[in-house]
This record gives sequence, C-alpha cells and structure tokens, in this order.
Amino acid sequence: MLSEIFVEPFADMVAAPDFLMQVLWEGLVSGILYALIALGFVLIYRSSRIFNFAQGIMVVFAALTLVGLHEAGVPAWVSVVLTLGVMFVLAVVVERVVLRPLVGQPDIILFMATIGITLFLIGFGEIIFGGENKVMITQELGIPTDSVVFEPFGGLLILEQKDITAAGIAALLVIGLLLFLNKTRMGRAIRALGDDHQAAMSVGISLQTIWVLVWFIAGIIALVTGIAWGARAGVSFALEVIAYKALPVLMLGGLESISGAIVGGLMIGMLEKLFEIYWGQPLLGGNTETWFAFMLALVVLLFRPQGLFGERIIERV
Amino acid sequence: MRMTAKLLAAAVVAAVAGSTASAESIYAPNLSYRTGPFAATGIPLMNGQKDYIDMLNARDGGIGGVTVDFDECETGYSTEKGVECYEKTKGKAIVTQPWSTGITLQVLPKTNVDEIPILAPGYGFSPMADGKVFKWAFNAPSSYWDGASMILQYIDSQDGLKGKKIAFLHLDHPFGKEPLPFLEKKAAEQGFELVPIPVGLKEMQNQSAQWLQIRRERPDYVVMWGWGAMNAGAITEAVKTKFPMDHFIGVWWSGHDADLDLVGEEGKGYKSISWSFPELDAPVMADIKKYVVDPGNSQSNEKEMQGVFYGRGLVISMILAEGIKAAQDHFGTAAIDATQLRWGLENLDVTEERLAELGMTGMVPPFKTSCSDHTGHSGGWMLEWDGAKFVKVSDLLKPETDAIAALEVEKAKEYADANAPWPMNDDCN
Amino acid sequence: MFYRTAGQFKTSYSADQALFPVRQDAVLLIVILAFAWIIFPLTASEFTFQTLLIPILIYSLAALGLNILTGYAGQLSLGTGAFMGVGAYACYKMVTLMPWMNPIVAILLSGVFSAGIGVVFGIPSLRIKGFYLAIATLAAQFFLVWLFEKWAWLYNYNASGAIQVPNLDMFGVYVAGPQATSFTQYYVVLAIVSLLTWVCINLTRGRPGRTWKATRDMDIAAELIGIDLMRSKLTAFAVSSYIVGVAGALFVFMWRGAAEPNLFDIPLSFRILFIAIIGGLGSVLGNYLGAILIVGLPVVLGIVPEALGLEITSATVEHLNVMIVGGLIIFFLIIEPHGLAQLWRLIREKLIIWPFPH
Amino acid sequence: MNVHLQEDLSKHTLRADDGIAKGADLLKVENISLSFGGVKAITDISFDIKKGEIRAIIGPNGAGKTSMLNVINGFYFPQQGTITFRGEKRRRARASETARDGIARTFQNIALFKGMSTLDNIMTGRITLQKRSLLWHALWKGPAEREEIEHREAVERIIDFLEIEHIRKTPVGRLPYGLQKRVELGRALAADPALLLLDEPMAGMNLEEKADMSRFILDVNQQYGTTIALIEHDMGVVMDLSDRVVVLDYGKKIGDGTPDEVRNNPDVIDAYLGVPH
Repeated sequence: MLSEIFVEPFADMVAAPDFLMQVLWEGLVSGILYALIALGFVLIYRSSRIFNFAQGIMVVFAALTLVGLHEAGVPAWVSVVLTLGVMFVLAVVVERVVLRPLVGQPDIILFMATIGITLFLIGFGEIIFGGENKVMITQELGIPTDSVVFEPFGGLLILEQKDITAAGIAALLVIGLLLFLNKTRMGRAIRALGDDHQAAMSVGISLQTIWVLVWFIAGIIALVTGIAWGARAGVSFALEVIAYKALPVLMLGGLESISGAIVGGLMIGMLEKLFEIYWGQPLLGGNTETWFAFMLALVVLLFRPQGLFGERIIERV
Repeated sequence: MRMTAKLLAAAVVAAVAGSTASAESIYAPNLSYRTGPFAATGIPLMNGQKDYIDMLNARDGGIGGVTVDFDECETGYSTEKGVECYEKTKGKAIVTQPWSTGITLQVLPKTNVDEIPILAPGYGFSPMADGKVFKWAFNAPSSYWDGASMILQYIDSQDGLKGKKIAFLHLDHPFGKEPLPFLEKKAAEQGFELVPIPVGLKEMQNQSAQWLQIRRERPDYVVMWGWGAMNAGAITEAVKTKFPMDHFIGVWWSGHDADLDLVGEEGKGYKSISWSFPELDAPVMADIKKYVVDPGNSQSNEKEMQGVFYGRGLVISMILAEGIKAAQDHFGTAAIDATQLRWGLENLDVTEERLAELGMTGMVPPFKTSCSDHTGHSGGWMLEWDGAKFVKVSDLLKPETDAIAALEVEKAKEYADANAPWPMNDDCN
Repeated sequence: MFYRTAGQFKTSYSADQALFPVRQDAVLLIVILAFAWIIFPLTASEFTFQTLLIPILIYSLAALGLNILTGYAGQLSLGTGAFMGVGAYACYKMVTLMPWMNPIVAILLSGVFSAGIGVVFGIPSLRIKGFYLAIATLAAQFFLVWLFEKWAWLYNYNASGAIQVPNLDMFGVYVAGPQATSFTQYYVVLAIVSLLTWVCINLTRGRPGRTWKATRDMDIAAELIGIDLMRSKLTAFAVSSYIVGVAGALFVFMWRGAAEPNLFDIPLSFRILFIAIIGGLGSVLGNYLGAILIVGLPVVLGIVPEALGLEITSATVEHLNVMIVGGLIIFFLIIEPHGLAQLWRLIREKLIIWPFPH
Repeated sequence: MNVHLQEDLSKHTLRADDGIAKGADLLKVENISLSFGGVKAITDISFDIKKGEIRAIIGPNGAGKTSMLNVINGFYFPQQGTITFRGEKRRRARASETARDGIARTFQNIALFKGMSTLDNIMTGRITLQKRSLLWHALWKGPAEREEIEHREAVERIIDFLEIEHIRKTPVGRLPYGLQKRVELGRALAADPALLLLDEPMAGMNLEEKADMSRFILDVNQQYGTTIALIEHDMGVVMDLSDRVVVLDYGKKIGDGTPDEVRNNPDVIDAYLGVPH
C-alpha cells in the first residue's frame, strides 16, 4: 500500500518520461485556461469587491455569440468584433441594471446577484442559440489545427498547435493587461480602486466608467477563454462547469493578485493532472480532478490563511 | 405572504384548468430534454419522435381514428424535473417516456402503483426485459446488454476477444454503468481484460485525463457508453491522441452525426452499434416531408433529418404507435387507456412485412415482444463513420439472448428483493 | 384595523420573550397550521403533493439548516447539497443494514452523520473567512459527491450506482418507498419539519442564537466578550448540517424515492442558497417564503401559458423559467436585500399603524 | 440613581467580590514588550491596577495605549513580560478565556453587533455566564427559559441604570453614536467584570453626553465596586475621574502616579507639548 502511494507513481514517471511530459503539457494547457478565468475574477474583485460568479457563463456566452454570428453568415473576424461589441453591451447593462442599484450592499448580496446574472444568461443564451453543442470556428479564425509530434526519450509527445496558439494568445493577453494596468491612467485607476475608492476617484474617472470597463475586460478574457476551450471540445453550456476550477486558483493565488491567478492556475492545472494520472486513477477510481484542486487549496489555506501570495493580515480592534 | 398566497392560488387554479384538456384524443407525453448539457443529443431524437406522431395525425387522423396528443414536458435531463413531469402528466397519460436512465429508475417503482407503462426504447434498466418482474416497463427493441453483447461479438469477429484489452469509457452515471455487469461477466468467460474508465459529469468536455489513461493502458479497443457533450469530447480527444478510430466503438447513443462532424474526415472508421438506421429513401420520410415539414410544422432541419438520431426518433414513435394500434385492435376500442396500452406494448410484432407497410424497411430490425420479453432483442447493425455520414458495415448482429436472459432474470430478482414487497406479474411465464 | 398592538401589555419577561408577542400573529400562525395540517392534505391532488407541498416543506427545512450557518452564524456555505447527500446515504445505509429500524428514527439519526461531517469540514472556518471559506465549502461539495459515486459500499454495490428507497412501514402503514402514499409522506414530512422548525426557533432566540449572531456581526468583538469562536462556529456547523442532513434524508426517502450521486451536486446547493437568500438571511419564516417562491414558480410558469392557451414549447418555458429565476434573484436583491421575510416585517409594521400612518 | 435600583444592585452577586481586598493588586503587568513583525509597539512597560480604583492610560497618538489594552485582555500576547491577574500568571493568549475570567471592555471604534437589538447586544455580555447546554436551549421550556429570564432580569437592571429603556428593541445600527457607546458599556457591564477596560469611552461625544458617561463610569465604580482602566484623550475628564494615571509615549512608560503627580511630571509635559528628546 505504502509503495503504491510513495514509490510506484514515481517509478512510473521515470520509466516513461515522454508520458510524464505529455501529462504535464495537458495539465499546463488546462492550467492556462484556469488562470484566464481566474484573471477575470481577480480583475472584477479588485475593482469592485464583487466575487463574479458569472465569469464562467460569460465564457460560454461569448463563445456562443461568436459561433452563432458566424453561423448566421457573418465573416469570422467580423464576428469577433461584433462579439466584443456584445460583451461591451453586456458590461454596460450589468453595471446599469445590477451593480449600480446594489452599490454598498454586503459582499454576499453582490455575489448572489452575479449568480442571478448567471442564471439569466443561461436561460437567455439557450433561447437565442439553442442547447446544441456547436463547433468552434477554429479554422475560420486562422488557428492551426495540426499537431506537433516530438519523440523525446524514444517516446511520443503530441502538442496540438491550437493549444500552443492558445498559450501564446493567453500570454499576450496577460502582457497586454499588465501594460494596460501599469502604464495607462485608466489602468492605474483600476488598480488604485482595489486599495482605496477615494484615491481612484481623485484620478478623475467615475466609478461607473471603471466598472463598465472592468466588466468589458472580463468579457474579452471570456471570449479568449471561450475560443481556446471551445477549440478543444466544442461550445456548449456544459462548458460553464470549468468556471468552478478557477475558484481554488483564487484561493491559492489570492482574490486580488494577478500574478497569483496565473501562477496558481498553471500550478493547479499541472498538479491535478499529475495526481489524477499517477494516484487518482490507479488508487482511487479516477475522476479526482473534480475535487483535488479544492482540497489542495483548502490544505494550503489551513496553514497559510492568506494564500500563497497574500501578505499576513494583522487583526486589529 | 399575500403574494405567495396568490401564487399558490394561481397554481391551483391553473392545475385544475390544465387537467380538463381535450377528451377525444390519446395523451402520450414525452419527457423531453431540449435544454442542458445533453440537449445536443436530445433535440434530433425529440424532433423525430414528434414529427412521426404529427405525420400520423395529419395523414391518418391519428391512430385508429383518434388523434394522439403528443405533449413534451421539458426535463433538461434532470431527474428531479423528470419526476415532476411524470407526476404532472400521469393523471391522463397512457404512457410515460422518461428519456433518461436516472428518471426511469426513479419512476419505475411508481408505475406499478400508478399503472402506467414506461416506454424506454433502447435505454433504461436492462433487466426490464423480464416482464414477470417489470410488468409496466418496456425497453424494446434492444437493451444495453444487447448492445454490449453485439459489440463484443463484432470485436470477436474482427480480431478475436481472447487476451485483448478493452477499455470501457463510460459516463459516471446510471446510464454509463448499466452494461458493466454484463461486460464483467463476459470478460471472465471470454478471457479479455476490461478496464472501466469513468467520465464524471463535470469532465465530459475535458477528457484529457481519461485519454491519457487510455494512452497508458494501450487497450486494443475502446468501447464507449457516452451521451450528450461527452461524445464530442471523447471523439475529439481520440483524434487528438491519435487513437486508431476503427478500434473505437460506441453504443447507439454515441453515434450522433453532429458529434462526428466536429472531426469530419479524421473520425473516419469510428463505429457505433445501432438498432436503427436512417433510410432517407424510405416512404415514411416522404410522408414526413409532405405532411409535417412542408406545412412548416417541424422543428427539425434538412441536415438533422438525414442523421441517425432523427431516424431513431421516428422509430421510437413508431414503436409507441404500433403498441397503441395493437391495443386498439385487441380491445376493440379506439380511445385506449394505460392498462390497454400495456397489453399492446407486450404484444408488439414488428415484422418485415409490417415495416414495409409502414414505409420503414431497413430503419429498424424486426422484433417481437411478449409477456416474458419486454425488450424484443431485435439486434442491430454496426455503423461506421465514413467521414461525412454513418454507413452500415455489418449484417444484422444478434445479441446472445440466452446469456443475457439468465443475467436479466438474476438482476430482476435482486431488484425485486431489494424493493420488497414488489408486485410480480404472475400471469406471465 | 384588525392588526393592532395597542392594549396588549406584557406583564412578565417570559411573555415578552414569547414567540408571538402580538396576538394577531399567533392567530395567523394557527390559521397557517390549520391549512398545513388539515386543509391542504384533505384537498390536495397527487400532483400538488408531489410538486408543491412536499418539496416546499423539504426545501424549507434545508434552507433553514443553511440559514443557521449562513444567516445566523455568518459562515457562507456552498456545500449544502452534499450534506443533504450525507444524510440521504446515511439513512439508506441504516435502513438497509438494520431493516427493523423505525424509518422516522432513521431519518432523525441520519442528521447525526451529516453533523459529524459538517463539523469536520467546518474546521477550516476557524482559519479561513468570507469567500475563501465559501470556496472551501465547495471542496466538501465536490469531494463528497465524488465519494458517493466511488464508494460502492454506500449504495450497496448497486450496478447503477443509484440508491433506491425500499418500502418501509411503521405500524403497518408504508411511510417510504413506492408503496407509500403521498398523503402519509406529507404528514411525516410535516411533523419532522414542524419539530425541527420549533427547535430552530428555540435555539435562535436564546443564548445559542445570540452567540452565532455575535460571531456573524463581528467575530473579533465576539471573541473579546468571551465567546469561544471555535465552539460557536462548530456548533453552527453541527446544528446546520444536522438539519440539512435530515432534509436530505426526507428529500430522498419521502419525496424522490431514488437518488443518484449527481442529484446532490452544486445546482442543489445553489437552489437552497437562493431560497435562504430570497427568503431572508437570519430569519426562520423567510425559508418558507423563499421555498414557496422557488419551488412554486416553475410549476406556475409551466401551467400558466397552457391555461392561457399560449403555444410555447416546453423547452422555451424551461429556458424562460431559468431566466425569470435569475432576474427575480437580482430584482429581490435590489428591492429588498433582506428578503421576503423583511418584506413581511415591513408589511406588518404598516399594518400595525394602519390606517393612521403617523 | 434611585433607591430601588441600589437595592437591586446590592442583591446582585458580583464577580468583583473575589476575595481580593480593596486596594490590593488586581492586575500587574511586568516588563511587557510587544512588536509586530519587527515594529515595536510596546517596550518594557510595567504597572499595576489596584482593586477598586479607576486607572487611566494616557498618551499621544501612537503611544501604544490600545495595544496595551489589547495585551491586558489577551487579544495580543506579548513577546516578553508577564501579566498577573488576581494573582495568577497568564500562560497563553485566548481573548475569550480572559473575558470569562472577568475582564470586559469597550472599543475605540464601536464594536457592537449591528444585526441585533440593544437588548440582545447587552444579553451577549452575559453569554459567558449562561451555562445551559445547547440541548436544553433546543427544548426552551424548563431550565433554558428560566436561565434566559434570570439573565434578562440582570440585563434589564443595566438598561435601567444606563437609562436606555426606550431603545431596548431597536437595532443598534439605527442608534446615534452616543447611545451606541452607552449600549457598548452596557454589554461590558452585563458580564459582571472584575476589571472593566474602556477604550476612549467619550470620543466623539458632546459635553452633555460626556457628562452622562462620566456619571455612569463613576457610578459603576462606586456602586458595583468595579475596577476600571480607561484610555481617554480629554485630559479634564481623565484628571477628574481617575485615581491614578499611567502615561505612555512611543511605547514606553514615561509617567505613573496620581493626576497631580503626572500633571507636574516634566517628561509628560514634554511629550504632550512635543518637545524633541
């Protein structure tokens, strides 16, 4: 028993290093997507203290809009632009109809409101786009679909070009976002808002504008995530469940840390895959990915309540 | 408080109003799911079912002179909604079509008390074939164990089973676990290794862990019991990991054209066992077009109507219609009730001749039910994806009825014992 | 005019602490109880029992359990569904291992198991707060549902992986399983729900309730006035999980008749959270109002278009239902963040001074 | 204060009657040092609080006064030094245990339970004195109800004493600042403390409210015999109320004695006038 837990998994890893690399790669690809969703959460949380549960459905909604527009005969890239427009409208509507009347309410109320948004978008999306599984317009967007095959250690390592592309786009998105947050006036206002509302107001940008902007950025992130994930397994409402995976990432990385979201996402993606393949499937009957990340985050938090990247909080009265 | 009282009152009033619907028709509700993660596979089936009944109503004025009131109650494949739909419709329904193994299991014991036949063509609980125990349940024309048996025979006929390793990729849900007892039994008897690989409901779209496991295990064949978004997920992963598609075989619910369209040419060679086949030139298709599609009453579209699932929807409604007709003929009344339909479903005899009369030759193998056999064990064909559509690649395969029947009786008894006191149908031998 | 507090003076602290200091409230309660105990069961159809009465009671109880934890003790939980599952599986194992056991005793005992598991998963609450804790409760949610799927002993190695409620009788009357009538099951549910509601009212109006509320409102201050936060939080987890567990056992044994693991998955948890929030956090009455709304709404939505003769496909109705529930949640949060219970309190205050508004 | 109430108070068993003679050491802190991640908040402070007295802790902002109170009531545990309460050395910091030992306090920024009424807030002060288990409370009738009524009577006496009968059932969030401060004092009093810590009880009050509060503090000290330690900025109030004063500056003790002694201490004068050292 002990050997099954502590010896054999590692022996397997050494025996088939190409397989281990494949496992890590698969984990990394999932991790990138977790990190992207977590990033959407962090942005909104930092600027408005809202734990935006609707981030997951926004991914589905953006992807469905994109595919739906293309199906209606709109050229692929035009659809992307139009989808961004739709996400902007969504941001405005959310700010007007939901956030503005709820300013100053306790966190849990705002959190519940985002669940309300989630349900609304599910029903609305199904009425408009129907419930069928749709094919992501991967080729139309010029994303390569071949795979690159390596043969490390005489084995086999398959990397899909669309995953590589997704990783690249995600990296660009993150860099762009960091530049925006650090180099522009608007970006600095968003960052300041996380620390102090007054400070942000003094920059001269209204709270409402910032919120719309932040939700719009979250919408852009959702679209990128939707394209990347949709290319892997099609677009449907079942996609929504991946949003849950971003939550342990937030626990580990902290609700406010952008770098925490990225590092946490990649880490969780790889660790859960490793655990599933080398421990979960042989010993526990598989499917451990549903809870592993949560348990990991829980255990880490028990010892470091501030998360991996947070600073220690001194309680005062 | 006042508002809730109003809501309650509205509900009660509406409930009363709703139950006084048309009298001169047969009420045959369908617990459909056009929403949720399984909608993709559900919609073409529901459309096929509905169009067939609509066609009968339009062409023949129903069955035996009464129209069939085919009503859909949306479940979203949720068991809870399904039970709600069952309760809502059972008052005047002559049949319940639960459409998920979960809902079937849930309403199965209730139908004994409510005396409504369950019609679950090609799904549900395999031991339902034993009519002595399951007086009110019908899963004609084929059960999951039939499907598993046919797949194993097909593999045996290709490469031989002995010493092979077969991965069983299945949804971690009553539906996916259904063939396990049979597969385990056969693995022991025929000397092949069975590796069950469950896919959780939350992992349907991201099966990379499962396919890594398949890569590590290196099975000779992958047999899939998938549904909804799981099919597309599995097929794309198989293509991605370069698993030989001609060694990948799914149950009939995993042979959906739209899932294979995702991969197109690369899915070539993928197989699915099926007890139905879309014969586009069959006379029934012309009638559907004439009476339903042309007047604009179909929710389907041309592409969907060429697919396996739409055709299967037609067959499913045909089974119901034949059951109604058999009951009408036997009891000499047009407006049959649930008990009479039960007799009809128990005495189905769908022969080649009858299929020809219905204009459905080749769309389903002939089958016959009886008091002791509520399934019929029609057999089926192995279909293969040729890059654009499914084609038949085998003659009619027949399940090993004897081996299955023994297991059916055993498991049916276990079920009855666990649910004692369970009413047996003692008229049945 | 009829709702007056004038002339009703309290002569003892005991009377002042009574549940219904206003006489009309007591009368109203008696009327409601009369409906619940006599009029509804005598007039309800099978459909009403199965789609309204029984589920409303069970969901109310589950929401009440969650409300103890989230509304009173301030610990947000997203794992209610899984704890209902623990209750249901515990009950299933008890009645199949010990068939002689009285089913009502089994149901009441099954809460003990969920309380135990609740305390284990409540331990992180001593270190983790707010949303972090909410996410931590998701760990319980996902892990437990996974366990229900993988631990075959729990479902007696059933091939389908689902649990099926056997026929259980008490003094010759079937109370659970396919042979039991809705009428009997309704009374069993009503009795247990009434009992536990009474217990919850007692707990929340005395010292335990004040301890929890103090923990919720300001945990540091609570600790500094001598409240042992660990005890306070863990008792809240225990009491809450007990009630939720009993609700889970009722859910499967008195209503559904069978269950598969994913029944207890996250949508159920959210459903109960909606009921608690829309009803009103920190209120007992609110759970009932919330359950009536959330359970009743889809039923009404399913019936109304038909009654009005509108041609809407059932799929569209379902989509509309999801949309409307989502919209209603937002609407209520904006109009009255403290839920229907607060709305009722406001109406009551208006009634007391009516028709003289000042 | 009317005669009736005095009678009530005398009837009441007080934890103040704990065998320690009036004027003997109730609490003693010796060589206390406290720091947060390298930043020193308190450096090597010693002083005592005698039973029955009103002891003030004063000092400019950031002098470490609130930190000192937090050390006394166990919210912080000092890195160095010992705390002796009623002759017993404290071994670890558990704020809830300290409260149960008889140290109650109010807070600089009001820390009432916003979701509860005045009555319930004051009742929370008696939580440590309520001993019936959860099971009795689940039943209500019988022991639990008797216990609730017994404590309700005690709380009603405090409500009378603080003259807040009219807001008994009002949620505290709706009360004006001055009344909230009073309710908070009520909550601390409800615990029958041996030592009552008041952190700026008069901050933000107008003259009239300050006068009321001073009266309550003196009455508590005289009628209940409760020992009180308080932090206050208003020098006039401090000098009038307190028996002895401790002066802190930059986390160090710079003076200790009667109001008169402190007033004339040159270090104290420097600290308050901001003369550089």
